[in-house]
Amino acid sequence: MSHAEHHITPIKTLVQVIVALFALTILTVATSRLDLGAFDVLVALAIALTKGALVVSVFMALKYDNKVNAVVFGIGALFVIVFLAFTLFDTAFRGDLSNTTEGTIMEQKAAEEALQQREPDPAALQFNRSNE
Amino acid sequence: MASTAEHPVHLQHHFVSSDQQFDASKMGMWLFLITEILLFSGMFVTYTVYRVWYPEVFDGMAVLLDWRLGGLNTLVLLASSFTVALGIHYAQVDNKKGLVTNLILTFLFACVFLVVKYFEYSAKIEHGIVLGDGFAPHGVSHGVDYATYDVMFAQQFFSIYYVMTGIHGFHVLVGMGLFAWITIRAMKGHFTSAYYTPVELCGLYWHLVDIIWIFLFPLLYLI
Amino acid sequence: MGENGFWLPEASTTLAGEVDALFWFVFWVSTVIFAAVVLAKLYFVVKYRRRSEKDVTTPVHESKALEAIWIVVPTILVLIVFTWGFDLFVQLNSAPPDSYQITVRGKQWTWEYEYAEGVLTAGDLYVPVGRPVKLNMSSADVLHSFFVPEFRIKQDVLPNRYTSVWFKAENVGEHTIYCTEYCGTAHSGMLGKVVVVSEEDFAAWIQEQNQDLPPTELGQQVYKTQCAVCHAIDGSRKIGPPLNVFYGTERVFSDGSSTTADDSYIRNSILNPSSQVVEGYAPAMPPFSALSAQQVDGLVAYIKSLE
Amino acid sequence: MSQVNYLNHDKSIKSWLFTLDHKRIGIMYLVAVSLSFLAGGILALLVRTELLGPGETIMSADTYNQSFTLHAVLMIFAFIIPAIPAVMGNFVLPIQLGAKDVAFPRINLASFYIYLAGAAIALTALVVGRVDGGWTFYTPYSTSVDDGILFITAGVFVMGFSSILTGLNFIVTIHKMRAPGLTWNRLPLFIWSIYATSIVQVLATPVIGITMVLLFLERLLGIGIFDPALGGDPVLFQHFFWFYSHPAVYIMILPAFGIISDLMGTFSRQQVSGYKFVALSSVAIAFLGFLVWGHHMFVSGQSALSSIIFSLITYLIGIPTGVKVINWVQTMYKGSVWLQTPMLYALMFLFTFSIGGFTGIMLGVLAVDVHLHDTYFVVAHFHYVMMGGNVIAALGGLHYWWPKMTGKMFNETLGRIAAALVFIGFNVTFFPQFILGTRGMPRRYYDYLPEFTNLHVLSSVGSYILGVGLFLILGYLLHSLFRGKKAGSNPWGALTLEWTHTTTPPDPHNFHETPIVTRGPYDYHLAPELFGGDGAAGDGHEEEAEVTVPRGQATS
Repeated sequence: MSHAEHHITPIKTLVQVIVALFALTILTVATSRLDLGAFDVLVALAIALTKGALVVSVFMALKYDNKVNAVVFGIGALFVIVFLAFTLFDTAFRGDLSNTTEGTIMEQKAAEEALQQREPDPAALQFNRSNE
Repeated sequence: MASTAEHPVHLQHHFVSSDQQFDASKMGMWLFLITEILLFSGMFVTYTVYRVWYPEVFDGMAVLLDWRLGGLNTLVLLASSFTVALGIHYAQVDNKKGLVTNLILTFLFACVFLVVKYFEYSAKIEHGIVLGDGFAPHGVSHGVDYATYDVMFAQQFFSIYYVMTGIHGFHVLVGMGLFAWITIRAMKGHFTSAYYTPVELCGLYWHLVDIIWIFLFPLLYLI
Repeated sequence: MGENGFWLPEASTTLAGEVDALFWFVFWVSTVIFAAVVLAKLYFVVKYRRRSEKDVTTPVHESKALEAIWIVVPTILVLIVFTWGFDLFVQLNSAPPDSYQITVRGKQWTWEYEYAEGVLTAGDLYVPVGRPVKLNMSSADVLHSFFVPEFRIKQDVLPNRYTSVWFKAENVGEHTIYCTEYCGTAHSGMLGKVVVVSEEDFAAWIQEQNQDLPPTELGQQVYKTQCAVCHAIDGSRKIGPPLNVFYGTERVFSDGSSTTADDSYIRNSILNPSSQVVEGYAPAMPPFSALSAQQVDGLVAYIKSLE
Repeated sequence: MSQVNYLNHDKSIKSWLFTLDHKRIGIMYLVAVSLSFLAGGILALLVRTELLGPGETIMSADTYNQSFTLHAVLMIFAFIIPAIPAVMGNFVLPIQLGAKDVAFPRINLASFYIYLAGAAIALTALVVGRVDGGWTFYTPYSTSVDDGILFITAGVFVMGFSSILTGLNFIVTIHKMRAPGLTWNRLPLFIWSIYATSIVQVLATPVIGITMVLLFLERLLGIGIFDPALGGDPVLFQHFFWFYSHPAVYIMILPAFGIISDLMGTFSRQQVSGYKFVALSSVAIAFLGFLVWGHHMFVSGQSALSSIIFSLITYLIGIPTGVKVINWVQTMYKGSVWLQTPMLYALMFLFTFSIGGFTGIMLGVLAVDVHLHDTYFVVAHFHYVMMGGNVIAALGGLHYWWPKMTGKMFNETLGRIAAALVFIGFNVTFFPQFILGTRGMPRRYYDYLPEFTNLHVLSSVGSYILGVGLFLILGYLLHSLFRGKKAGSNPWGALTLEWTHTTTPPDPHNFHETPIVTRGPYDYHLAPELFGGDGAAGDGHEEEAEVTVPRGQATS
């Protein structure tokens, strides 16, 4: 029978994976309750990537599948990174040569208004990222 | 050329063998999945750009999303992924009952997910947190004064929230349609260990929907 | 056609000549390679044309050395071009710190300028010769792009964000400013002039701008800079109706209503144009709410004075 | 009594509309994209006529703006993207692979109807409102001007689906459906290029999908992501747009490379020089094409860092492309160059595309681009690549495969006259635009300064010559359907499977028996008897019997 060689994932493996996924979900909620500062994002992403990898490799059986499908998936993931990274080359470095202000006109206006009111609205001040 | 007598019913005329047909379908599905990933990538890029620009807003706004409900939905979707994987396992070992049960369970988990989503949406819409121009948070509930969240760029955050979860929810809806269809076919006994391609493909699709949520949950609700 | 033949217009800033040098380098290298490829092609077509249906060909063994040359030589060439272009690009984007700064606002379909001395004008940009000038630009509505071919400068102008461009004009003269980012009906009419004048003339011009003008003259000035793109004063039809024929007559609007054209009608048309669109015209005019009260009064006086 | 083929085995309308046969789907695509090309072409002629003089010539500014927008939207999304892959890819690819059909015939048919639906939705915009803002849809203009944008974005979104499905289908077909013996090293270069194209279609098109969704919501609800009035960023929109639209340029040009490779090989009766390089560089270009989108944005207000990175990578693409051109020229070396109409287009392509390529290098130079950006120089460059690249190659391919598709030969004399008209008309239209651009004439201008008049008139005159040439082609091709000489199974003496192993027009199932491939696609020295096939040769099967190389382990 031609399908004999299809990989059949044992139920035991599936159960192990779902337990791990549940545990990781609880872990990510737990770590987000702690204040880890800048690491918050990194930890959450690392956990999400682990969970995603588990689903892809075992539930979707990519680990046992034809290599070409893994390549397809890898290329897809790669181009998401390309899209993100190259867009950030711009958005994170705006105005690097032209010396114009980094913030937007709206932000500056909001900051000015907040200052003029003399009764500073904490929210508006907090969100003002113009140079000064 | 092989004679038609050797052709199983499911084998289309332009394929040489069942294996060729199965491999082709599966590769097609993987290609389709990466188009889905890239579709969502646009939203993830938007999210990242605005998060880098306005981190305080994103931190502040995430408070309005209930991590309990989000977490519950994460567990529900993970469970549904598990039942799909089990279903495929049962299809591979010719256990029709196991297959049908798990497909139905998956469908039910998807329903639960959408019901929870509905409560989340309506709780926000009630307080004027809507998609687009109508954005005007107001009212107080559970000790949260929504009006204080009417700050600059809050609208962007919620636009991203609604568009991402909305498109994701749409995929869940499509998935429910697919599972309804293959459940009926499974009940009719269409699938055996020799031919279960539709189950496999729907399963792949469903796992992807799950993976997208695995990323949406921490990005929107937690950090 | 200027010193550059018909390819490029005159180069009028300190950097424009350097940009041209790079342009010509790429141009000539490309032309030589292109000519070689075309000649080789024609030679092969003639030399190896089919003699008979029975022609027999044998495979050609490719020369690895040749293939390598075709990869290495162009790589070196483009790296030269890249580095050169990179260096100039950085210069084009880095205004000297002592630049004279002018605030520029693009809006459908004109350019407005605000000088440090408090002078506000539109349409024509007066700048002193031999002094670096930096324009800090933003848009009031959609994207525009500030382009002066003779200066080899161009920069998109965005709403809600500042972008900048700088130049140091070398000669006294006038050059056209174009908008090069599509911005609607009168995109092609969104022109202006950079008027490069001597330092003394520039100082005098600033002085003059600060004096009061009689309303009709002020109105004429505003008309030329703000309205002339879309409205003629010789009775001809442009994007909007002509201004010299209607005062005191009955105006029929696209919603069927009508009114007599008087002072307040003109005023309303300037500030709230979409409320009364003359029949047969598209509702293309944006509100000119940025005009000062004197400028609006001046325009009304000017339009009344037209025949 | 003529043999049974895909055209005559069932002639009912229904058998066409619901066909799963890749050849018939290809023909239906051919009709649909030709109509789009016709509509887009007429709009182009109207635009050129308006530009005969400054000021109003035949239409108002608003009509003009809508005309160029619609011209671009139709030409790009409804014509040039599907043109070669969906027409010739569909028709030729499975046969060249020795397959009976594409991997997913039903998806193939669906993609055709999705394409029609998308085009119809996009055109609804004309009825409902205006189509304004250019094909780039830059915000905030596009989201502020008119509701027509809702339909255009929805239409482009839907047509994108069609493109994705076509690409997906081809990738799987190429991977899984090759005939025995058809190794990757023996694939015709047309297949390689369609393969590369399909990768781009699958990877890039979803992004235009989400972009259109966001644009749609921006216009409908004001979500504030791209709208600066709400704090959004219009430059972010440009990143989204070009992440698709630059790779989309490769969707348009890569299949053209494939056709040219096949034509150069066939009509030079010689192996395509640097086969492996040409094949793999197509795939490399497809991937690198994703890393350069920002070179459309050097003056958009993006960071200088971005501009510099994008400029550098742009050159990396330029080099393999240039080497390909040299390879094509080199293919004629020691060949036997047969100047039939398809070959004329191939030679024309080498000329026009090279100009497009070199001007592309000029535009990639950061400081020079600042001057040339958004001027007629870009318009000319774009048309030299798109029309001088894609359309010229598509015409070459159409002439090349016309006998196979229809079973009829076109009139060779008229073919050559039309090719000359297209060549002259094309260059007279677009070359003056390079000069206009360097002199500072911006694009998308309804009106212009009097100093530009002469060059504009020249350009318009060129467009009329081009129009005459294209209509002549339409005329003699249609004429050949009814009066054309019957074509033999292999009139050009080509070596790929669609010429050597099937009848003309092909059998409904392509092959009576699965072909077994034993040589490369351009191994002419292994088949000297093939060349100079007679256009009026008889039944394909007899000829095939003579020319097929011995099949060692034939099917049994």
